[in-house]
This record gives sequence, structure tokens and C-alpha cells, in this order.
Amino acid sequence: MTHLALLAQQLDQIFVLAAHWLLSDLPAALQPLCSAILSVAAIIIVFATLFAITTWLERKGLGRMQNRYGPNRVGPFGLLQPIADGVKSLTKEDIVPITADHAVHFLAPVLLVAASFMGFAVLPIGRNMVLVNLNAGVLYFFAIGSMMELAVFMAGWSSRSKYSLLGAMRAIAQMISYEVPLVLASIVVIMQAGSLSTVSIVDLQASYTGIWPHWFVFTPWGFAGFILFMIAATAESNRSPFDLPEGESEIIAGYYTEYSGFKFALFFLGEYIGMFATSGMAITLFLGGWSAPFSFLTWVPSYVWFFAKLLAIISVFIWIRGTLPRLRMDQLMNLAWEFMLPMALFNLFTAGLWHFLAAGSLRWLVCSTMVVVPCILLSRGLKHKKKFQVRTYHYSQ
Amino acid sequence: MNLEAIKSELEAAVPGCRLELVANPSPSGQHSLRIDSAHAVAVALTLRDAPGLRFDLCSNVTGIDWPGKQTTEKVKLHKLVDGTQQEVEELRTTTTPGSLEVVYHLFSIEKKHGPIVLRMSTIDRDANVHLPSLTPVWRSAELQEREIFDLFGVVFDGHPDLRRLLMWDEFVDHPMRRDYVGPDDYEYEPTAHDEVLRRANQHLSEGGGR
Amino acid sequence: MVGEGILKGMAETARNFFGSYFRKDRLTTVQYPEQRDPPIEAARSFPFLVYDGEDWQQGMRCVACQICEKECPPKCIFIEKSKDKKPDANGKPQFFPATFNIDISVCMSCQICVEVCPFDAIKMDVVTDLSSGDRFGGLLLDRQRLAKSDQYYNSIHPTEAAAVDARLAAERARQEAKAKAAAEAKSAADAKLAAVTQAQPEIGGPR
Amino acid sequence: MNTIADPTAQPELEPLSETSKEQLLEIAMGPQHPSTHGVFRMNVVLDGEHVVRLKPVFGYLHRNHEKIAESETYLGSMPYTDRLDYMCPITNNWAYALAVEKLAGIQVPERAEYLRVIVGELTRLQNHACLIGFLMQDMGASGTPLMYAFREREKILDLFESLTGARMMCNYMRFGGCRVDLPAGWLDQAKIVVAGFPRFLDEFEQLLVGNEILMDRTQEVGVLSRELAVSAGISGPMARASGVDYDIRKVDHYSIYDRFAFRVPLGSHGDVYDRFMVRLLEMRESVSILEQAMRDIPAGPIVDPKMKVRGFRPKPGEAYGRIEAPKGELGFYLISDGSPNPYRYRVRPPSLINLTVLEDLCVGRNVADIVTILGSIDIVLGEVDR
Repeated sequence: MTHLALLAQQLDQIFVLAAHWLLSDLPAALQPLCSAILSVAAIIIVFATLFAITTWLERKGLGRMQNRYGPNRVGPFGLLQPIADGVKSLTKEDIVPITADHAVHFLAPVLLVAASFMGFAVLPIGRNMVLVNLNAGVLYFFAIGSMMELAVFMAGWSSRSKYSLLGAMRAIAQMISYEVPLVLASIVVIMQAGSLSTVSIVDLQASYTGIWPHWFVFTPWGFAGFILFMIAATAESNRSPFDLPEGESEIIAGYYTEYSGFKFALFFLGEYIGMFATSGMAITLFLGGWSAPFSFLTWVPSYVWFFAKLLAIISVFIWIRGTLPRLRMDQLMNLAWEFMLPMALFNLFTAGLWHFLAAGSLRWLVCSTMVVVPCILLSRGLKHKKKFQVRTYHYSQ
Repeated sequence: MNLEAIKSELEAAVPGCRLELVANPSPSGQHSLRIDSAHAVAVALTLRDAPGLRFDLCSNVTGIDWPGKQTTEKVKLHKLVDGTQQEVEELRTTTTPGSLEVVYHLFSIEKKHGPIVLRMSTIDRDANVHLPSLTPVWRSAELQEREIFDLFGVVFDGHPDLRRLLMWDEFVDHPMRRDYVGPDDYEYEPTAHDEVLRRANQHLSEGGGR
Repeated sequence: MVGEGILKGMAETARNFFGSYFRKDRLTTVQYPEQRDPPIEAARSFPFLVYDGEDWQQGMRCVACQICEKECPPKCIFIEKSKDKKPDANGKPQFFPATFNIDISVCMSCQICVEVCPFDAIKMDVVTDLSSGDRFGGLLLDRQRLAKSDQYYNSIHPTEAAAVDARLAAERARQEAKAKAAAEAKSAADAKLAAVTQAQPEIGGPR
Repeated sequence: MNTIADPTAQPELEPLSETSKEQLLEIAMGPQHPSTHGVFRMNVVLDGEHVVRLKPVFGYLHRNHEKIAESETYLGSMPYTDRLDYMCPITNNWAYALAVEKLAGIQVPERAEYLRVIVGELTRLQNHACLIGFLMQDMGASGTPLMYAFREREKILDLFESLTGARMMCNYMRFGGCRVDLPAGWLDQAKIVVAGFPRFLDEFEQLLVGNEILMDRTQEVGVLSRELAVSAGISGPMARASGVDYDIRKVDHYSIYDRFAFRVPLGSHGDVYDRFMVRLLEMRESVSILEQAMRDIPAGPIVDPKMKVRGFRPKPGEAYGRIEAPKGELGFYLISDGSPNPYRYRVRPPSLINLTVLEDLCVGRNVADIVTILGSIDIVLGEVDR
């Protein structure tokens, strides 16, 4: 038994051990730097591969939802499609509008990709697998996240195209509005954990009562926080139904209308990486990071759980994209300010109450009520204001 | 509805209007009513608003080009030829000016009857091509009258936005007129023969094309 | 409750997602080059000229009457009538098309040429993969490329071709009967004439 | 003159002042734009995202269809009508055939009338299904409803192909009847397709009707009042969504529509949601017409035996024939001078005339609403520009 446990532990730590082994002969002064470079390279490679897999998964999944095959010509099951897409975008002509601000036009996609990758620095991908354990990790993550807005606006402004500008304006308005509920929704976790460090937040969740884990999502405030966080994360990463900044049926492609070739691909990469980063943050904050969902499954390596959770969230994103039409700008704003924000504030209060009430079914009852009642009231308010309903129709005599 | 009855009702409602029944010999039996342009709007309003008529749907507006006819006839004239009165045969051509005609097909949504066909003609095809617009009466004529202005060259007075509809603004002619000659910048056609081939060759020899 | 309709919609897409793995009617795509739908008899792409027998020049049914050229709405047919005549399937001397071109980049597959042809000489093909890099040469089909055998016609439109063949056979039989009757009448008349001339030898000779 | 009703007049827009002009953004939506349904262009003046002005620009697909028809025989124009509204070629054929039949007084045999109704209603089904799909696509639904609609449309197009030989350019009607009779087994196939259609509609309703985002995007958007709809000659489902009770199948009793029991759904708000729902409900009625027609279809000739393919010369005269096409009132106005070619051939294009009110519907709305409103009008540029 102990032998198996040791094997499991070694499997769990295989990448950490491998890195140690690789760097052990280097002079001690160089070790931290090389370790960082190695980790960064690993993150870039892993998540760029995940991007490729996700594009394939998305096209396949959407295809199946729409009763078609999806890509199936390049490689078995179309698995090499991302490579074909990459080659295509590399060989395409890179067109820059004459009137565009060339330097900014070039920098925007680079900045977007760089910013989206930087978020991974504080995400614990597995046990002991985090690039830097900042004690202000969550804060760092959101600070980096707002750099993406800058990149998007740079793209829209420097293109000197009306559609790009419209897209950039939409993106700015949307991202700033949704950053507020995003941060507020995650504060409940910080309140509970008493730490901004992502590592300690995960550690706190990686214990079990019976077989059940202590994930924050399994509390009333955590569940509400998770849903709010996911909605805001969808909007932050410009995913359907919040894909207004690039709403192709309205404003062509929004802020990257004037991009082509590899820069266009970089935007795609940046968006997907950003989506992974926010999803990874949601996993870290609410879904117990790399911890196993049941105590008897702890022998499975921790990074497997992280990526399994990530893929599950991505699948939900794809599912939503395949189903829902896009919101309009004013509706998007209404949702942010009239539903998300008050809900997140209520949730803060609920989390505080949870902390001070004694554990037991009474605490559950009170806090659940405090989540459900405002939710119903606020959504009733949203609905009532619009007066939308399923109508009945009459026929001519 | 009887067209005669409508005619008399209109004549009573709009004093001074000149209406004329135009018979249609085809089996469709859709006879029409020619109205004069001076009273057109008043007649149209009556048709739309009179409680017994209520033609509230102007379904279709059509432009028609009736080019002028040249008739040549031999006439015998008495003329002084070489100092003597002689009878001389001479060819004389008479030209009727032709006209542009606009046809409105009206239906009634309220009474579910129709169609009634209104016709209006211009005086000729060149200088006097003005007709009153019926767009203030029926909005549906808006784009259709623009189209007729574009393709036939009828100028509708009182139209809110009389611009070309289908051709581009710089275009000069009116392509639906029957004497319109298309530009000969044809794309090369391998099956070109007869007239098309002759014109294509002429075009190419004149250094046309792109 | 807000979100009910959204959840219903998501259930529907999920049902389609899983259904596409198990139900044929949810995944109707035909993987084109490998799989093909069964040929549809009524399908039409572009016209071709039917010939009887083995030799396309000999058996060409077209007599260059130029009706299809006149009736073709986009005017994509170009025919030049021959100067001489050749015998047709019934042995009757007929003109034939010296040139018969169809520009299939202009043709709109309306089938009007087929309907107006009194000789059942032009029919619609079903071949669609006619793409060519050469706009003028590759898409301008001449007499030889247009000529396809009656067997081919029978293979692509069996029902229609059977009706046409029956009609043509009836026509041929009628012609033959007529010819036979004419020949008989002629021989009878000849015999009669001969009898008359024999009976009245003294008159003899045409005046 | 003073009786001109206010709600139907052109909207009185405030003139743009010099200062406001500087803050306005003028963009050209189209002719190359993902959701203008073809090469349609709208010159939009925006204040932020609010539409201040919208001028449609037509003619990018203009080919002077009417002029071409004047140099063709009557029959020669039939395949050209396929290309007007290329989503529903058969109803175009039908309207044209109906106009010529009125012009020349041709009778249509009973079986041919049934065939016409069957293919016409199938056309309506596939047009409405696709329109709803396109509308959702314009709203950003990643094509899922569109793909479901196309899945069903394929089945109907397969039926068209096995009947007429072509999927879209059917060229099926002839003056006095139809071109070909049903091939063996076609009716059974069609019955299967029609019987499966309500299930697809149920799915569609499940997916869309109660969706909050869809309701939010479409309700009270692009409201067309009944008065304006009547005055602007709006026809088809768009007019009925505004409460105009006018279905030419019921009004003109053309063909054999008075033999079938069917209802005409009417909207009461005149917004995008009503236009969407009216089409959805119309599909159910079409299914019921199809079931009745396929049950009752008699045997007999399919074309007036007196009609010949060649040498058709109607006597001088004129006729206006119209049908309830899926997009609205499709009419053909023909003038004959006794020659084999029509002297004048006019198409009354429902798509174009329904666009008359585009600016009225869009001004004051958002950019996002423009595409929804345009999508709900249901245009096909082949017909708008002709």
C-alpha cells in the first residue's frame, strides 16, 4: 500500500522532480532564473497546445450540436486541423491599413498575448506547481487581466477603422463593467480564506469531510459567487453570448476587423488564453484548484484534475456558445449593473454571515435563503422592467 | 366593383377631374382608369379615403415607355415645278411624341376588393416628363416611383426623396426606355455571333475594352 | 424565473449533440467525395446531344433546325447548319450541325432547349464536375464533347429515355409503314400503268 | 391634401446641426457586410451606437431583369424568374405563370393546381425556416438554428430535385400547368418529410421561443404600426405581424386555396418577435395545407392540353397576377402587344417594397437592432435589385 502511495506521489510530483533533476547541476545563483524560464516555457507550450485542442474541440462540439461533423479532413478525426489553421494564418498576407498607426497596430496583439499568458504565473496547476507563490496572487491576476483591455483598445484605435473603433468602445465598456462583479464575486473567497495567495486558497479547499471536498462552490455564497464569477468571466473573455465587441453580424469583427494573417491568429490565441486564465482562476477560487473531487481519488495526479476541470468549463463555454444569441449593449450593461453588482454585494454579506454563524443546518438554511431570495427578486426586476413574455397569437376569422 | 361606378363617384368627389376608361381586351378583364395629372393627388386621396372605396393598398407602380411613332405616308401636293403647277408625290413623315406612362395597381385591405388600375401619362418623353407623385398618399409608391424615375426618367413632383434607385447616381440614361442602347463593353463571349459578334468586333477594333 | 428559456434551449442543443452520434436523421451530412447520394433521375445539369448507334457523327439526331438556338433564354447555343445532307436514323437525308457549341458558363440549365426540340436530339446531362481552368476553351463544349450515346441517355434518365425511345420507334414504324404503303402503292400504280400501257400499246409513250 | 395621415408619412427627422455632425459617425454597412443578406448597403449615421439616419442603397445586384424579359419569349422568362427570390423559385414561377394565365385566359387542370399548392407550400416551409435561422444568425447564435433549418431545407430541396431536376432553379411551372408530373414514390417521400416537419418545429420552439435573450432582443424592437404597414404596402408575414389581416391566399382565392382549411396568424405588436412568431405559426398552417393537398390530389393531366411549348402569343392586353409568396405579395404585371415577347414585364418585388419602412424602424435604435430588423424583414437581394 505504501508503495503504491509513494508511486502516486511521485507521479503527482513528476514535473517538479524532473525540473529539480534537470537544474541540479547548475550553479546555485542561476537556479532560480533557469527554474523560472523552464516553468514559463512549460506554461507557454502546454497552454498553446491546449489552445489548439480547444479550437478543435470547439469546432467539433459546435458541429455536433448543429448536426454536422465539424472538421474531419486533416488527420484522424480532423485532429491536425489546428496545425493546418496555423500554417494557413502564417502564410496569409499581413495587411495593415495605410492610415493605421503601425507601431500600435503591431503591438496590440503582442500585448494581448503577453498579458493573457502572465496571468498563469499565479495559478497553481498542481500540487507545488505554481510559478510564483505571490501573497497578493489574486490581486496580481486581476491587475494583469485589465491589461487586456488596453490591448483591445490599442487594436481598435490604431486601426483607424470605424468598425474597429465601435468594437473597441464596446469592449472597453463591457470589460470595465464586468470587472467589478468579477472582482466582487471573488472577494467572498478571499474573505473566507483570509489570504490573497492562490496557493493557500487551494490548500484550504484540498481537505475532505468523509469523501466530500471542502470546495467553496459547495456553500451557498460560494455557489452564487461561482455563477457570478463565470458570467463575468464569459463577458471578460468576450465569449458568446457576450461577444459584442466582435459581434460579427453587427460590426464585422469588432476591434480586429483590420487584422489579418498571423496577427489575427494572435488575437485568437490571446482570447483563448485569457479564457483559460479566467477559467483557471475560477477553478482555483471555487472548484478547489488541483484537488480531487472525492477523497478516494486523491491518488490521481493533481494536474490531471486541474486540466479536467478546465476542459469541463471550456465545454460549458462551447455549449453556451452553441445555444444562445448575443445580448445587446444596453442589456449587457443592465445585467452588469442591475443584477450582477447587487447580487455580488449581497453575496459578500452572506459570506460574512456564514463566517459568524455556527456550523449546522441553520447556517445553510439562512445563507441559502439569502442567496435565493435576492436572486429571484433581482431577476424579477429585470424581467418586469422589460415586460417580455411568451405571447399568444390569434388567427384571422 | 364596377369601374363605371367608381368613375362617376370620383367625378362627383373631385370636380373638374378628367377620367377616362381604358378597356383591356385581354381575358383578365382588368380595365383601367386614366387620370389627369392635375387632379391625380385629389383622385388618389378620394380613392383611398372614400368610405365606399378605401383603396388603402397601392400594391404596384409600373412605368411604361410608349415611344413616339414615325409614320411615313405619300402625299400628293400641288407645287410649282419649273414654273408650272404640277402634282408631285412627296414622302412626309409625321412623328407622334410618345409618352411615359405610370400605372398604379390599387387594392383595398379593408374591403378586400381590387384591383383598380390607375394610369397617368406624361406629355412627351423628353421635356415634359413631370407627373405628380402619389407617395404622399401611399408610402409604398416611394421606392417604386424612385425606380421609375431611375429607369424611365419620369420626374415625380412632390416625391420626398427622388434619387436614382438601382443605377448609380452618375449614370445618365434611362435603361428601361425602349430606345435605350446599351454600352457595347461586353465581356468576351465565345458563342458570340451575329449582332453581338459584330458589335464586339467593332468595340475591340475601336480600342475599347479595358 | 429568468433563465428557464435559456436552460430549455441548452437542453435542446445537448439533445442534438448526443443525438448526432446515434441518429441518422440528426446527422444528414453526406461525406461527398467518398459517399455519394444515389443518382436522381430527374436531375439536370447541362445539355448534350444524343446520337444513335456507334458513330456519333453518323447517328447524331440533331438536324440543325436551330429552334433551340432561338429559344435558348441566355443565348448560349450556337449552331451552323451543314451545306450537305446526311441520312438520319430513318435513312432520310437531313441537314446536320456543322458547328454546335454550348457555352456552359452561360447556360442556366433551364431545360427549355430540351422541351422545344422536335427531334429528341438534345437532352439534359447529370454530370456536374465540369470545372475547368480554362474559361473559354474548357467551358465551351463543341459538337464532339456534346455528343453522347443513346445508351448513356438511357442509363441516366431510364424512364424518360424509354418513353422517348418508344415514341421514336413508333414514329419510325409509322414512317416505315408509310414508306411501305407508298412503295406498295407505287408498285401497284406501276403495275397498273404497265397493264395500261400493255393494254393500249398503240397509244404508248408520253406526250 | 390635409387628410394625409400622420403615422404613415415619412418620419420628420430633425436636421443635423453642424456641431452634432462633428460628433456623428457615418458608416457604410454593406455592400460587404456579414448580415446584410447579400450586397445590400445601408448608409448609417450613428450617434454613439444610436442610429440617427439610415439610407438604404440599392442596385448592387441589378441586372435589369425586366428589360431582359422584354427581349425574351414568355416562356424564356420563366427560368429567369427563378433567380428573383432565389430562396423560393417555385413561388416566383407560380406568380409569373398566374399572370400569363390571366393575360391569355388559360385554364389550369386540377391536378396541376394541387401540384402547385404542394410545391408552393413546401417552398414556404423552407423559406420561413431558413429566415428564422438567418435571423438568429444575425443575432449571433453561432448558426445553430440556421443549421437546423438547413437540415430540414435539405429534405425539401431533395424533393424539389427529384421532381423538377434542380434544387433551387426549379423552372417548374408552365403556362396552364406544370412541367412534369410526380415521379413514382415522390408523394410518399413528401408525406414523410411533411410528417416529420412538426417535430422540427417543436424543437425550434423549444430552442427559441422562450429564450430570454431572444425575447429581450426582439420584443418592442422595430415596431411597425398597422397604419404604416398598410400605407407602405407591406405584405406577407411582415404585414400580418403588424395585425394587417391580409393573406392573398384568402383574399384572391387564387388557385385552389379555398378548398383547404387553414388559419392566418396575426401579430398584435408588430415588432421583430411578432414577425418571427407569425412565420413560425404560418409553417404549422402550411403543414396542414400540405397534408390536405397530398391527401386529396386527384389524377389527371398536369398541363392544359391546348398549350404548346413554342409559339405562344397572347392577344394584346394586360394583366396583373399576384400570389402570396413567402416574402409577401409577389405580382407580375404583363402587357402584351400580340408579339411573342411581352411589351412590358414588371415584377412587384415584395422584398423591395417591404424595405420602404427600414429607416422608420431603425432610427433611434441600436446598431445591433439594425441587423435584427433587417433580418426580420426577410429580403433576398435577387428580388430587391432585380
